[in-house]
Amino acid sequence: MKAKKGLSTFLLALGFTVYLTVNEPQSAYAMHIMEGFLPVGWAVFWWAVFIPFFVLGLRSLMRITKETPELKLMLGLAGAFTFVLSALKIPSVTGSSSHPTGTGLGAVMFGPLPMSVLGSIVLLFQALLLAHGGLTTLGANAFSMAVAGPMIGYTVYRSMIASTGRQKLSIFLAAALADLSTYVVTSIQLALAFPAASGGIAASFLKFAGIFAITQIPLAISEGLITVLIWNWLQAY
Amino acid sequence: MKSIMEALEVNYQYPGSAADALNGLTMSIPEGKRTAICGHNGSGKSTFFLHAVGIHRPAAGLLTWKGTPLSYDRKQLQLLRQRVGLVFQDPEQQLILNTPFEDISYGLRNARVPEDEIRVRTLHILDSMGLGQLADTPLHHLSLGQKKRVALAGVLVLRPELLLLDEPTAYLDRSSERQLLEELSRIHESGITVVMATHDMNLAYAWADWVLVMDRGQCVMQGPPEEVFRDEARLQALGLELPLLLELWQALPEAMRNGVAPPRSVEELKRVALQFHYSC
Amino acid sequence: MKSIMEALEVNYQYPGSAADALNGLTMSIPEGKRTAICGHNGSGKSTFFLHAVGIHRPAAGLLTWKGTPLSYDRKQLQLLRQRVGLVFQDPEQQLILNTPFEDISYGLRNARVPEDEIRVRTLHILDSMGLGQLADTPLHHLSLGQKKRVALAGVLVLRPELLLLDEPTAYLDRSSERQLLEELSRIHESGITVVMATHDMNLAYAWADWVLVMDRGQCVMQGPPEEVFRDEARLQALGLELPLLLELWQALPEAMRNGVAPPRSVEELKRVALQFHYSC
Amino acid sequence: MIRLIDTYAYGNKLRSVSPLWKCGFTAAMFVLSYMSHPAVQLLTVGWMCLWTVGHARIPMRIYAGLLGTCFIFYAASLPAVLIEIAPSGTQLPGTTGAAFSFTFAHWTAYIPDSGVHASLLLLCRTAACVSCLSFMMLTTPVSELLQVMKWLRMPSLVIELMLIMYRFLFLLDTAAHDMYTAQMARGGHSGFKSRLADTASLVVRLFTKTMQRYKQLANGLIARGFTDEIHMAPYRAVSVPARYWRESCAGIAALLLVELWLRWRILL
Repeated sequence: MKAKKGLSTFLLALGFTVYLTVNEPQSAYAMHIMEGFLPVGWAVFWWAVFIPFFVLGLRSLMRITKETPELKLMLGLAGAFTFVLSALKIPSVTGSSSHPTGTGLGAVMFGPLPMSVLGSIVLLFQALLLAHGGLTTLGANAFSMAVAGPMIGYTVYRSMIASTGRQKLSIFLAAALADLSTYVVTSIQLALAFPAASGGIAASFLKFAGIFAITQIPLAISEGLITVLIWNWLQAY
Repeated sequence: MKSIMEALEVNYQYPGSAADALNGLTMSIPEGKRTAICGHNGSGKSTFFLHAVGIHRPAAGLLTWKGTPLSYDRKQLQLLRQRVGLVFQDPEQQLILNTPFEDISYGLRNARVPEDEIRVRTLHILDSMGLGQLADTPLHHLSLGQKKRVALAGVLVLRPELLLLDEPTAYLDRSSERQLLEELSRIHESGITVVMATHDMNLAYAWADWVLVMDRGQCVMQGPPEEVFRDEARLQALGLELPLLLELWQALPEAMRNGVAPPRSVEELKRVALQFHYSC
Repeated sequence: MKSIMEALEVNYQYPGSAADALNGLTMSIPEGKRTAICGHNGSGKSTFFLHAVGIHRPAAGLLTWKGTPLSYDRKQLQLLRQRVGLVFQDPEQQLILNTPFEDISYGLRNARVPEDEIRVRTLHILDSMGLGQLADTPLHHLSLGQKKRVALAGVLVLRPELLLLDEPTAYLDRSSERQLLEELSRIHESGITVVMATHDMNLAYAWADWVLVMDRGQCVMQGPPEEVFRDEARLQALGLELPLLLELWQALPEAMRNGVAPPRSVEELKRVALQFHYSC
Repeated sequence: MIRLIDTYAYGNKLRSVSPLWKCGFTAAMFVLSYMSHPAVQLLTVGWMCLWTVGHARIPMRIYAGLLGTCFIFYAASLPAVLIEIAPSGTQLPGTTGAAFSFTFAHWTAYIPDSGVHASLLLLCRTAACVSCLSFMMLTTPVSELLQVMKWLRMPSLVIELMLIMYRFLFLLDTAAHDMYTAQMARGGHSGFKSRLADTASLVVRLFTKTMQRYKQLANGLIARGFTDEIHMAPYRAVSVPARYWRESCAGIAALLLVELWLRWRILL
């Protein structure tokens, strides 16, 4: 009993330490679900959900690269660019730095379907070269970051442009919401896999969102602001 | 000789690399001189420069500015980076904004100079470096030589006391090179200590009045150029070459060289040859 | 003199640019020689090279390969690109696969060479260029000089008849430069016509047996180096400089130079000086 | 930072062993890790460590550091897995004796035994899986993984995109890092506003550079005969030393036996 108490106190202390320093650049990558974390059923489920989007994206890319093969080179470079972007430290209101997802900008620039392919390859490279995320959890991570984020970003951008016509505001919201929704989806994925004993999935979602999505709000705002600045500059060229 | 910046037993390793980039580097930059730091790629020249502006912090040892150890708190660093200007080898790395005018004002804005003054100082430096015409040309329309001058102007506009240049003439054609060196002479005459890192021994020989040779993260030779380049065997052991001019000079008949200091430029050589011709 | 490739009144403009990149260029590359194309950045050297491999098509005028006008249909282009090898200034631009071994075989695979032969030829060229040790090292671990040699090997393995090199020594340190030039001499001796574009007049003077000078998209001077570099006034008007060696030579006393052809290398110069010394 | 794992992947002692074999081995170990009991999972961790540190000669310091960063995620999500929150006074589910509880304004936060238990099980499984993944990424370079993917009939477009991305990752990363350094040297990134602007301008510069690279690469490859596809070198089968075959088979068999024994005991 005593040992158990000691153990849980230790686990808790460990958790809180990381929780409080979650804005540090190193831990920013911790936002991808780690290797082996999801129960096997959920890991397979998210792969199954992700693959159709990947295939759709791939088919659209195959169409355009068949006509102009050089576009492959462009897409490859755009992917490398996205990788570097996702490894970049960005300023946050709290003073420390973290990484942007860059998916909002990517989705607006290249469209959401190509991003599902490029984004998932970026995630694979992050798993292989940086040990962030994992292979069994790649389906889940790719769904939240390469499918849900870009889709939401793109939809927000389109509908905002159509309804208000205010470019900057649309870009800001697209980028910020793409970033934020990525982590909301991550929280949902975790909540589904680890429902709380009291309150079930909903309670669990609140707990995970408290860790992975609430902390992301200032970063999502920063990413939105930066993306607006980037957009202005790109327009000026 | 007073030193403006000094490295004392500095060690540094890049993260993820096994080799030492600086390996007990002890080296002094004399104030008011034109110093050339020679050495291969990878001998630690650029790493030293990044230490000098406080971007890297020594793992062991320390750097001093006019005798005072560098402080790494935010305010002091900001001040140091105004006093020490670093011009990178590749202007593409350094130029950030869209036009020379905007880019040159970048450092001033970081230093919180009032906007009016920024404008005046930027225009002034553009003029004095002959970039006035190009002030609003997008940077990607400029030639490499012009970009290098913009990068230099962006550093000079902060009125540094020490100017560090990493391979300033690399990739330049001869006429741009000459223009840049003339600029550097003017800068030096205005009282700024100028240091360049280069692996071009011809350049170091023709330009510097103080030469430091680096190898594997250490300073292995130092002195005025006549002295350093006299030690041919040592230089060759380090894999460096003699300046062409000096090599040629040594190939000339003894009678001609007798009692004359080796020339530092083609013009000087011509003069010596002419004198010899008459005396013949 | 037989020409292997010729440009006749070629005009070309880059899309979105007002100035002509090539402006009625008429120029002939002599077969079997070592040709240097000199000129400033922007004089049209690289644009000509991109025409020579059929990537750009002239807006007016035409190019010929051994007297036959280039054809731009797919098959013929593929054939042309096997005959004419182009090595770009920046090796990152043309290296694509992960290791020297894989990358060098890339062009062979495009040319539909059988896999067995690909293997043999790739291993052979790796060996002959001293890259055997590096065959399986990833490209991003190589130094610039090594990457340049891999890029060259990737082109040579196709056994081109004409080898075009754009600024081959740019960014290289002196020892890598020397190594590369030795390689080029071997290649030339094996019967390949070698052409390099450079703005380094020292290099052109020391290496070429035929010099073409380009300016604003035209060929303005041509001939053997002794001849081209004799016209000092014209070169200066073009903003080009005399090779340092030649300048030094001209600084020497008349008595010493009398009746001797200007030296092409430091060694030659030393020899002349020594001879003079004895004859004195 | 992105060079660290990559450098070991090219320089380790198992580099010359067939990538296909290494991937197959890792895949088998993944399945075993997912399906087995905690005890077997912990044995797996030890055994994979032996392969990575012992056979492949990856320095222990690097290996430990790598596993450490992986577990930041585990530690970060621990509070959510451990702590249960329920209205005070209700019957707290899943607990016989809560090891820890805290009541605030009608809500009680507590750590049920089941939570501790679940998080320990999770720890064992993630540790086993992470050690399998790190074995693969520290011993097999990405370029060889691409060969394996080709062998597995991955669509060639995906492989080509990965190839180009991998080729230019390092280049663009260096460019971004150099620009960041230059901004710092010129007094940039001081204060929130300037950091936002500096980051944005860096991204824009990097983007224009990327597009320049694209044009250059297109010319470079066309000059080398590129028409529609980037042909990779064919997969070359490499033999696997008999010793590794023996050792891996014996190890997997032993782990399976332990697992079966555990299951059998539980059945009894």
